[in-house]
Amino acid sequence: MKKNLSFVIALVVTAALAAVPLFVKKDSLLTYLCMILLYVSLASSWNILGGYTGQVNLGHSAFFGLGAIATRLLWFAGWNILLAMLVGGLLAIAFALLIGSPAFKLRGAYFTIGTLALGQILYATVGNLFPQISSMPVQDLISYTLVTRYYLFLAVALITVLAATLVANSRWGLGMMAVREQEDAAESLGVNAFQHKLLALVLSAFLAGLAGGAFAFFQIGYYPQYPFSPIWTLDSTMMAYIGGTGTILGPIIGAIFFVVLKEVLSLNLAEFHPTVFGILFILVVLFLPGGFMGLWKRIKDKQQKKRESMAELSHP
Amino acid sequence: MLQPLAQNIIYGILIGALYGLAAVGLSLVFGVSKFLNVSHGELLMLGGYASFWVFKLLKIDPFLSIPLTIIFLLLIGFIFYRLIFSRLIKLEVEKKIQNSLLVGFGLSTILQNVALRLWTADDRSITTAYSGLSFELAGLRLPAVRLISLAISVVALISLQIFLKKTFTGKAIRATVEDWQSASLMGINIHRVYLLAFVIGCALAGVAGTLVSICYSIDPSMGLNWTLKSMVVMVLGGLGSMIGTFVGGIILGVTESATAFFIGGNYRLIAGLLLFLIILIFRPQGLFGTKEGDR
Amino acid sequence: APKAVETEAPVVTEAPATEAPAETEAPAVTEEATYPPAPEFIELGSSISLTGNFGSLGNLILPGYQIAVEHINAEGGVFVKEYNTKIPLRLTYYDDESDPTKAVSKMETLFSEHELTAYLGGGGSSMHAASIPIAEKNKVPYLGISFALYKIHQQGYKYLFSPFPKSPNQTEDVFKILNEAIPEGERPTKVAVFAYNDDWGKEWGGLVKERAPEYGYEIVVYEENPVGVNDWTAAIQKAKAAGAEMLLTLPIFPDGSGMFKTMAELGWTPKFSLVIRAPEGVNWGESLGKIGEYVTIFPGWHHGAKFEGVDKLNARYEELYGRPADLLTGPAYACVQILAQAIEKAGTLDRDVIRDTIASGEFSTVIGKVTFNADGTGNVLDPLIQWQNGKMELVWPAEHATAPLIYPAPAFEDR
Amino acid sequence: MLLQVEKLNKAFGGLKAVNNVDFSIQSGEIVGLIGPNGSGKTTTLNLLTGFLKPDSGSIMFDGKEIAGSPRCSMCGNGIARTFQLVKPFLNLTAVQNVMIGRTFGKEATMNLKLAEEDSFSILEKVGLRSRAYVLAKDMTLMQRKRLELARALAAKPKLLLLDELMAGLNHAEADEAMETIREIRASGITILIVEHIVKAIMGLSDRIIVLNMGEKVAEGTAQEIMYDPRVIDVYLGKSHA
Amino acid sequence: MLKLTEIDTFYGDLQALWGISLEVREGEMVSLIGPNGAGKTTTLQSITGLLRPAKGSITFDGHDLLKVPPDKIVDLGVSMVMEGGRVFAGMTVLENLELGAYGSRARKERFETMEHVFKTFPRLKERLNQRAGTLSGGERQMLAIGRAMMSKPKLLMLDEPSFGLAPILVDAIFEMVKGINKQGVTILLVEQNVRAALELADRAYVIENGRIVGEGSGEALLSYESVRSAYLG
Ligand SMILES: Nc1ncnc2c1ncn2[C@@H]1O[C@H](COP(=O)(O)OP(=O)(O)OP(=O)(O)O)[C@@H](O)[C@H]1O
Ligand SMILES: Nc1ncnc2c1ncn2[C@@H]1O[C@H](COP(=O)(O)OP(=O)(O)OP(=O)(O)O)[C@@H](O)[C@H]1O
Ligand SMILES: [Mg+2]
Ligand SMILES: [Mg+2]
Repeated sequence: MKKNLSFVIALVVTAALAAVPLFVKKDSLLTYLCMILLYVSLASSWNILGGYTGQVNLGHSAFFGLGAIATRLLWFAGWNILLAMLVGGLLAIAFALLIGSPAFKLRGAYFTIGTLALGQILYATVGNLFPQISSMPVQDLISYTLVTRYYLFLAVALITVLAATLVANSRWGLGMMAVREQEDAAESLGVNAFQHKLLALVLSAFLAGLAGGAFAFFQIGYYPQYPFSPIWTLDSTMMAYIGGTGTILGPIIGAIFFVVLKEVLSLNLAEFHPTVFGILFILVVLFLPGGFMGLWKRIKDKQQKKRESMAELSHP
Repeated sequence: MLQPLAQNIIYGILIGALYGLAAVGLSLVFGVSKFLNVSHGELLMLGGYASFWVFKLLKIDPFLSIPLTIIFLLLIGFIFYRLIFSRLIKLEVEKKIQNSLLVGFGLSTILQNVALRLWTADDRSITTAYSGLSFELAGLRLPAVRLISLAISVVALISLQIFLKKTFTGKAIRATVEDWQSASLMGINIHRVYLLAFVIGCALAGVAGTLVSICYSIDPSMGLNWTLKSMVVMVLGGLGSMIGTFVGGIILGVTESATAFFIGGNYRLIAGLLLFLIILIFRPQGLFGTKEGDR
Repeated sequence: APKAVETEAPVVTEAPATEAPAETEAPAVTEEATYPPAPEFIELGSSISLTGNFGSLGNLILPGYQIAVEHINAEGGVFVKEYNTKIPLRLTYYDDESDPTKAVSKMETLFSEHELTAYLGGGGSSMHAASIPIAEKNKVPYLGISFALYKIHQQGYKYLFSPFPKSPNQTEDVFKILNEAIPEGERPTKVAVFAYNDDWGKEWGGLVKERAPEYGYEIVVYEENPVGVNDWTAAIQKAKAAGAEMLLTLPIFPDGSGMFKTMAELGWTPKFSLVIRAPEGVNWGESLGKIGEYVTIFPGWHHGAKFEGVDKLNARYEELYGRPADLLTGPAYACVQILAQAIEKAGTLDRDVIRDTIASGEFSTVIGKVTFNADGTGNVLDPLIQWQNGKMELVWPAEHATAPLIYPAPAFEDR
Repeated sequence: MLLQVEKLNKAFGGLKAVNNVDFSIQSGEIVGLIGPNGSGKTTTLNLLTGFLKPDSGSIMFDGKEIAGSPRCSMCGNGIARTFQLVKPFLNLTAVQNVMIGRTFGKEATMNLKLAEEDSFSILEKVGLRSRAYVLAKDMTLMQRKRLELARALAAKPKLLLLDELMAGLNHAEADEAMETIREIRASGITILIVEHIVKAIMGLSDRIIVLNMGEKVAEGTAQEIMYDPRVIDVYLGKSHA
Repeated sequence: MLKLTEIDTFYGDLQALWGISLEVREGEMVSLIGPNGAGKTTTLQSITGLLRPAKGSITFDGHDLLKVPPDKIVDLGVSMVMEGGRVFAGMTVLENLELGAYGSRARKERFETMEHVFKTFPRLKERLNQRAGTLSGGERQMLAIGRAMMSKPKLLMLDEPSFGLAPILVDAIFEMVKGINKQGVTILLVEQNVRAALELADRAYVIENGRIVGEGSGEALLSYESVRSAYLG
C-alpha cells in the first residue's frame, strides 16, 4: 500500500514537471528548473556510489565532463543529440572501468582523495588538450529553445532517479549497502564487494555522463574544461549529504534546497549572499546532522517508539 | 643541464615544504577528530591576510609577525571550534567526516565572502626589502625568503613532532586519536584535546598562509586550491603521519618542478597527481601510513 | 527585490519624465504630436563577477557602469525621440560568482524580469563567452570590456560590441611602440614569451610569434603554463640562459607576482617587460614594490588620458574610492556612454535599431572616439602604461603621456 | 569427509601464526578449536574462509580444493563464519542484515519477498524476531552476536565457523547458546567452533583440536583433551584439571 | 568509600539503569554480576563520568562525583579498566603506562608507581618499547590493568577482565587482581565468570535489567539456588 502511494506521488510529480513548460514562459524560471534537474541527476548519481555503496567519490565531475565533451563534439559533428549523449555516457563507463580496479584498492579517505586526484588530472588534461572555447554556432542560436533543454534535463533526472530506485530496492542494492556497512562481513556472506562497487561506479558514471551530455546541449558557450571542475563534484556531494545519503529522496531534496536557497539569496542580496548562504547551510547541518532525510527518519522513529510503548502497555 | 636542473629541484623542495606545512595542519585535525575541514585553505588565507595587514599597516616584518598570526589563528580556531565543530564531536566517525565536510564547505563560503568584502578581491603579496635577495652557492641561487620559509616550516614541523611524541599533552592527543573513551578514563579532558588539536591545525594553516603571502600571493578565492592540494599531500604522506605529510609535500613539489623543467609547465600538475596515484597503487595507505590507518 | 541600482544620486527616482520636452530643442515638439507613454526606465542588465576568481575584475568594472549611469541620470537621462522625453537609465546587476553557468541563468533572469535595452558585460573571457550567446539569442545588444580575446569576435555575433583593445592590437602595438621609442641597436630584440595554454594565451602567443620577426625581434624562449601555476622557475631559467632581453607575458596576478619574485631571486631582469593582466590593479604596486616596477601594460585606458569627461569621472571616483579612476573604470564608463549616445541617435528603444546604430556610429567617450568594426571590436586607443615609482604612468602615445617610458629597466638588485 | 586440511601454513613476517596444521572434519560433526590467545585459531578460520591466503598447504572442502579462493566465493562453496569482533551491518535493520545472507549465500534467492520471509524465521531461531526492524547499531553486543549467527545461518552453509561467539556470556547464558548450537547441528550443519569457555567447548564438541603457537598440539575427545598434560600446561591451567 | 544512591542512567531516550544503589567500602573487593545487557558496564561508566546519570547521587571519599568533571575523577583515585583490555594500540607499552599517570596527582610519582607495576607485571617491563597493538591477549589485559594502576587508584574497577582469555590466563589475571586488592586497593569487579567472581569477592551485587536484585557476601550468593541456576548453569 505504501509503495503504491509513493508510486502515485511520483507519477503526479512527474506529470506536473512535464507540464511546466506549458505554463512557465519565463526563460529565467526554466533555466533554474534546468539547473535543479541537472543537480538532481548529479547528486543522485553520486549517491549510488557515495551513498549506497559508501565509496565517497570526489572525482564525480570527471564523468560529468566526459559525457559533456563527447556529446558536444559529436553533436557539433552533426550527430543526433540523444545518440551523442549515449556515447557520452558510454565514454564515462569506459573511464569508470579503466579506473575501477586500481581505485577500489583504496579505502576510506584514500579512495576519496584518490578520486579527487583523478578528477583533477582529467580537469588539467582537458584544459591542456582543449584550450579553445566551445561555442554554439551563431546560426544555431536562432533555433535554440530552452523548452527542449528542459525536457532533456527532466528525462535525464527521471532516468537517474528511476535507476537509483530500482537498484536500491534490488538484491544488488542490498549487496551495495552491505559493502558500505562492513566489507569483510559482506564478503563472508558471498557479496563480491569489488563487483558491487564497480557496478555502482559504472552506473553512477553513466548517469553522470548523461547529465554531462544534457549540459553540453544546454550551455551555449563554455570551456571544455569547465564541466570537469571540482566544483561540480563538491556541489553534488554537498547536496547529497545535506539531503541525506543512501536514500532516494535525499539528493533530490538536497539539490532543490541548495539551488533554490542559493538563487534566492543571490538575487536578493548582491554582496553578502554567500555569507548568508554559508550561515544557513551550517545551521542546517548542525541541527540536522543526518541531513533532511535523517530528520524525517527521526520523526518516524519517534512515532514507531511511541507505538511500541503503547503496544507494550496494552500487553504487559 | 645539471645546474639548471639542480636549481629547479631546489625550488621544488622549497615549494614542497609549503605544501607539506599546509597539509600538516589538515592532517593533524583529521587524525585527531576525523574532521575533514575543507575550509583549511581559507584558514591559510586568513593567515596570509593577517601578515599582510600587519606588514602594511604596522610595518612589521612578516617573519617576525608570525607569532601574531599564530595567536590570531588560534583565536579564530577557538571560535570556530566552540561555535561549530564542537557540536560534531559526538557523532560517529562517518557522520563526523561527512558533517565536517559540510560545515567546512559552509565556512569556506563565508570566509571567502567576508574576506572579499573586507579586503576586496585584489590579490596581495608581501614584498619586503630583502625579497628577491638570494645567496649564490656553487652557481646555484638560494633565495633568502624561501630559505627562511623552509626553515620555519621545518621548525614548525619538528616542534609539532616533539610536542606530540615527548610531552604529556602531546601523548594525550595521540591517545585520544586511538581511543577517546580510554583516554577519557586516563583523566584526559578529551574536549580540550580536540580543541587543542583543532587550534594547532589552524595555527599551522596560518603560518603556511604567511609563507604563501611572502613567496606567492593571496586572494579571497585562493582557499579551494590549497585545500585540494593539502588533501592530496595528506593522503600521499599517509594519514596520521606528520613527517610523512611533510615529506609527501616535498615529493610533490619536486615532481612538479622537475616536470616543468623536463616536459613543460602544462604537465606539472598532472605529473604530480599521477605520481600520487601511482604511489597509492603500490602503497594504498600512503607513504608513511599504517595499514589500519584507513577511515 | 533584485538589486536595482539607481545609483546613489537621488536624481533617478525624481527625474520627472514630463519635464524633458521643454528642455529639448527637438523640432518635433512643435507639432503637438502624441507620443506613447514612456517607460519609467531604460533598463540595463549586467551579470557580473563580484565574488570568485574574476571578482577583482567585476569590482573594478561595476563602479564604471554605476558612475556613468549616475552622471547621465543627473542630466535627466537619455532623450528618446520615440517618447519625446528623457528617460533615466537603470542598471540591474547580479553576481554570477565567476561561474559561467550561473552567468547564463543570471543573463536569462535579467532578460525575463526586465524590459532590457542592453546588457553590460562582466569580466574575464570565459564569463563573456558564456554570456554573449545569451545576448545573441535574446537579440539584445551587449557591451563588454576587459577581455582581449579576439576569437570571440570571430563567431559571427551580431549584438556584441567591445570598446577594448584586442590581442591583434596588443601584439602589434608593443613592437611598433618599441621601434618608435628606442633607437635601433638598443632594442631588446631577444624575446621571451611566457604564455598560457588557454585560448587567449594561445591566440596571443601565436600572434606574437607571427609579428616579432616582422618588426625585427626574435623569440628565444616560448614557455607555456596552465593558468594558476605560480611557479615559473623553469621558464625563467631558460630565458636567463638564452639571454632574453624582453619579456612578453599575460599572467593572472598570483602567477605574475610569483613570476617576478622568482625573476628577482634568480637574477634575470628583462630590459623591457610587457605584462598584461596582473599589473593592471593598484595592488600590483602595493604588493610588489620595487620588484614590480617598470613593467608595462596595455589596459585599454588610463585616468591620465586627455579626453572629455575624464576629469569628471576621476573626480567622482576620487570621492568614492580615494583615488583616480582605475584602468577598467574608463572603458566601463564608456560602454554606458556609447549606449546612451546610440539610444539618443536611434531615437527609439527598439533593440535592433540600437544595435545598428552602435555598429555604424561614432561615439565620443572618456576613452576617446570609438567606432566599431563589423566583428564588434572597437577602434580604440591602446595606450601603453608603465609602473613607475609605485604609480601607473601613461607612457605612450606621446600626446597623452604622463611620463616618458623608462628603458632599459634597471636590474632588480640595483633598484 | 567434509573438510580436509593438510600442511596448512601462514606466517606474518617472522611469526608462524599457523604452522603445518592438519585436521579434518566429518559431515555433521561439531569440532572445537582451542588454544591460548594468539595461538592461531582466528588465523586458521581466516585461512579457511579466504580472508587470508595460505602460504602453503591444501584445504579440501566437499571434494574441492579451496585454498586461496577469493573470500566472497567461500559462502557459495558452503562455508559461513562469524567474526570474533562482530561485524554487523550497523545501519541496516536486523532483517536486512539477515536478508543479505539469504540473497548472496549458497542457496541465494533473487526473490526479495521470499528472502524476507525466510529471514524472519531465522531471526526467530536466534531469538531476535522482536528486534527485526531495529538497526544493528542500536543492539547490544550480545544481540549483535546473535544477529551475526543469524546472518551466517541465512547463507545456508554446510560448514559453519563460530569464532568466540560466547565470549562474555555467563554460564547460564552459555547454556542457552549451547542449546542453539546443538539445534543448528541437528538441522544438518557441520560446525567448527572456537571458544574459551571450557564448559561450552567441552560440552559441545565431538572432537577438539588444540593449537599452540600455530601448531597442533593435541586432538581428541573432550575427555582426552581435559586430561592431556600438555593442554593443561599451555591452555587449561591447573584449576580446570 | 563509594556510594551510589538511586542512579538512573539513559542512552538517549533509552533508560539503562533504574535506581541503582550500591556501596563499596575501603579495602573491599566487591563483584557486580548479572546477565548480558543488565547494566554492569553502564554502572561503571556512570561512576567514571563516561556517562552521566540523570538522577541520583554518587559519592566517593566525600566528593560528589556528579559535580566533578570526568577528567578530574581519576585524580580522586577512581580508575577503570574497560572491557576487552583496550590499550592504545599505536603507542608503546611505556607510553601507555605514562598516560595512565596523566592526572596531576599521579604524574609526580609516576616513576615509583611504574616500578611498582613492574613488580606486579614483570612481563610488561620486558616489552617496554613494543607497540601495544602487537601484544598478546593476556599481555594486553596486563597492560590495561597496569595502566589503570599507574593512576594510583584507591578504587580500581575492572570490567570483565577475563573476556576472551584462555582459561590459564583467566586464572592468572584473577590472581593478580587478588594481589592488587591485598596491596590495599579497593576493587569493584564486573565478571561473567560468576563462580570466580563470587569466590574472590568479599561482597557482591546482582544486577538485572538495570536494577539491583540481590546483594550479599560472595559465599552466600554462591549458595543461593536462584543465583546458581541463573548464572552458573
Ligand atoms: N594480520 C596480521 N598481521 C600480523 N600478525 C597477525 C595478523 N593476524 C594475526 N596475527 C598474529 O598471529 C598470531 C595468531 O593470531 P590469531 O588471531 O589467530 O590468534 P587466536 O588464536 O585467534 O587468539 P585469541 O584467542 O586471542 O583470539 C598472533 O600472534 C597475532 O598477533
Ligand atoms: N551505547 C549504547 N547505546 C544505547 N544503549 C546502550 C548502549 N550501551 C548499552 N546500552 C544498553 O544499556 C543496557 C545495559 O548495557 P550494559 O553494557 O551496561 O550491560 P552489561 O551488563 O555491561 O552487559 P555485558 O555483559 O554485555 O557487558 C543494555 O540493555 C544495552 O542495550
Ligand atoms: Mg581469535
Ligand atoms: Mg558490559
